[in-house]
Amino acid sequence: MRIPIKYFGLIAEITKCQEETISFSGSFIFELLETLHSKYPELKNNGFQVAQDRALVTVETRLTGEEIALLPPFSGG
Amino acid sequence: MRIPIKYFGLIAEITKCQEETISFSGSFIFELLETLHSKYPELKNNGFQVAQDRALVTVETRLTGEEIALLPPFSGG
Amino acid sequence: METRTPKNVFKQGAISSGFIGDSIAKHQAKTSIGAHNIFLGQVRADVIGGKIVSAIEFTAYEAMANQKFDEIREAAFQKFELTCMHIFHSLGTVKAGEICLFVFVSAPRRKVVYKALEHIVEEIKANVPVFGKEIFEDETHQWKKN
Amino acid sequence: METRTPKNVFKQGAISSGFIGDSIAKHQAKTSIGAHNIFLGQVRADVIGGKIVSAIEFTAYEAMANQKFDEIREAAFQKFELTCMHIFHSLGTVKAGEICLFVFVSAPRRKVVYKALEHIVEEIKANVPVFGKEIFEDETHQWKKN
Repeated sequence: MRIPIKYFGLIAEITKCQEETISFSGSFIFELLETLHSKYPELKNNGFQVAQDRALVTVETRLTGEEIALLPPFSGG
Repeated sequence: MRIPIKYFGLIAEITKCQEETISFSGSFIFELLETLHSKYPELKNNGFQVAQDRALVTVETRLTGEEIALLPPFSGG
Repeated sequence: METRTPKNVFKQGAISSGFIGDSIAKHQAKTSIGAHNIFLGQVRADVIGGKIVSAIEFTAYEAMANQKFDEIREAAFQKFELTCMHIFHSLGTVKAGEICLFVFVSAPRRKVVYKALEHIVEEIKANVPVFGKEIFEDETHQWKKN
Repeated sequence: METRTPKNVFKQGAISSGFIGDSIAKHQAKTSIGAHNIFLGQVRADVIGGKIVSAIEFTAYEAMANQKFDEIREAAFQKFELTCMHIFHSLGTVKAGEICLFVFVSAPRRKVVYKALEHIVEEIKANVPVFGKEIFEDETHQWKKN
């Protein structure tokens, strides 16, 4: 499965890119996160939430192939 | 004692004036009100508060000779 | 005895949107402010007994009202951690759709401004001797009740 | 599935006082409104570790954010009896003293607007994916926390 991923704020600083597409054989968010943690070890030290298709999901959520986003703490307003 | 009296809103409509000075021999607000009720019988049907020297007072308050005001319900804003 | 002279809160006629915009702009120099909260009272074209309110004509016991506004302002500064506070109220005729009350509070952080603004507006409504005469389109009137 | 396209809440750069004044003016035609309540978020020149914040640079997950703003708006209309509601948020650089969030609610009567405004602002702060980067005068930065 090819999964489009977006990064924001501090997370985009760590990944040094705002979006990328990752080829990946797992089925769950937590598997994807393992792959991303290997690729970007510094991610481990920073809290973030995960969205799939623009809605927050838990790590046990099944991947649908739709857009994933890694969202650091919100700080609007 | 000569007492300056101000009327506002609906009360000024009843008295047909916005202020007047009344010569008066009593000592308390309730005595002044009796006089005003005789002069303006229609006052009896309308609620109002009384201020002396720009502060609300009760009918048992002693007159000081300072300005009295008859204030119908507040409706600012 | 109160010796300082309270500020005059009253403005003749409606409070314009330009005046409100300018008041907001003036706060850009105050860079410790993080949150503003503004209340605006607008004259409603209420239908009462089949007649439409076209305007409210405001009168006030001005000396007492300005003193009350001053007390409300001072008490609010004591009670809430505010950077600044402004209150303006119309006198005279304000047409339906126009603004007759403008209360503006500012603080470093937002949590305080909600409570402060509500408190100030409710105090004004309850304790300031201002009287609104609702003028109908046929020029009859009735006295507004809050 | 959400099929309607949500409104775009974002504006590039600061929200000007003139824009806010114009928004207020536009409501004069809505004569069933009796009360407006406005929240403005302003960028603070905070001092952090001896350095002064000169601006905040906002980014957002725009597609999700606009959907969230839309959900917040629809839920607030369900929960509170409001005549209208407007939300604008800045993207890009907003300097200290400038406005980055403008929330505007209006209703026939005042009691509802206080609660509605606070509710909407708190929902935005908690649930909308917007990210503020605090830029110091020496051009270093840190990520804002709400």
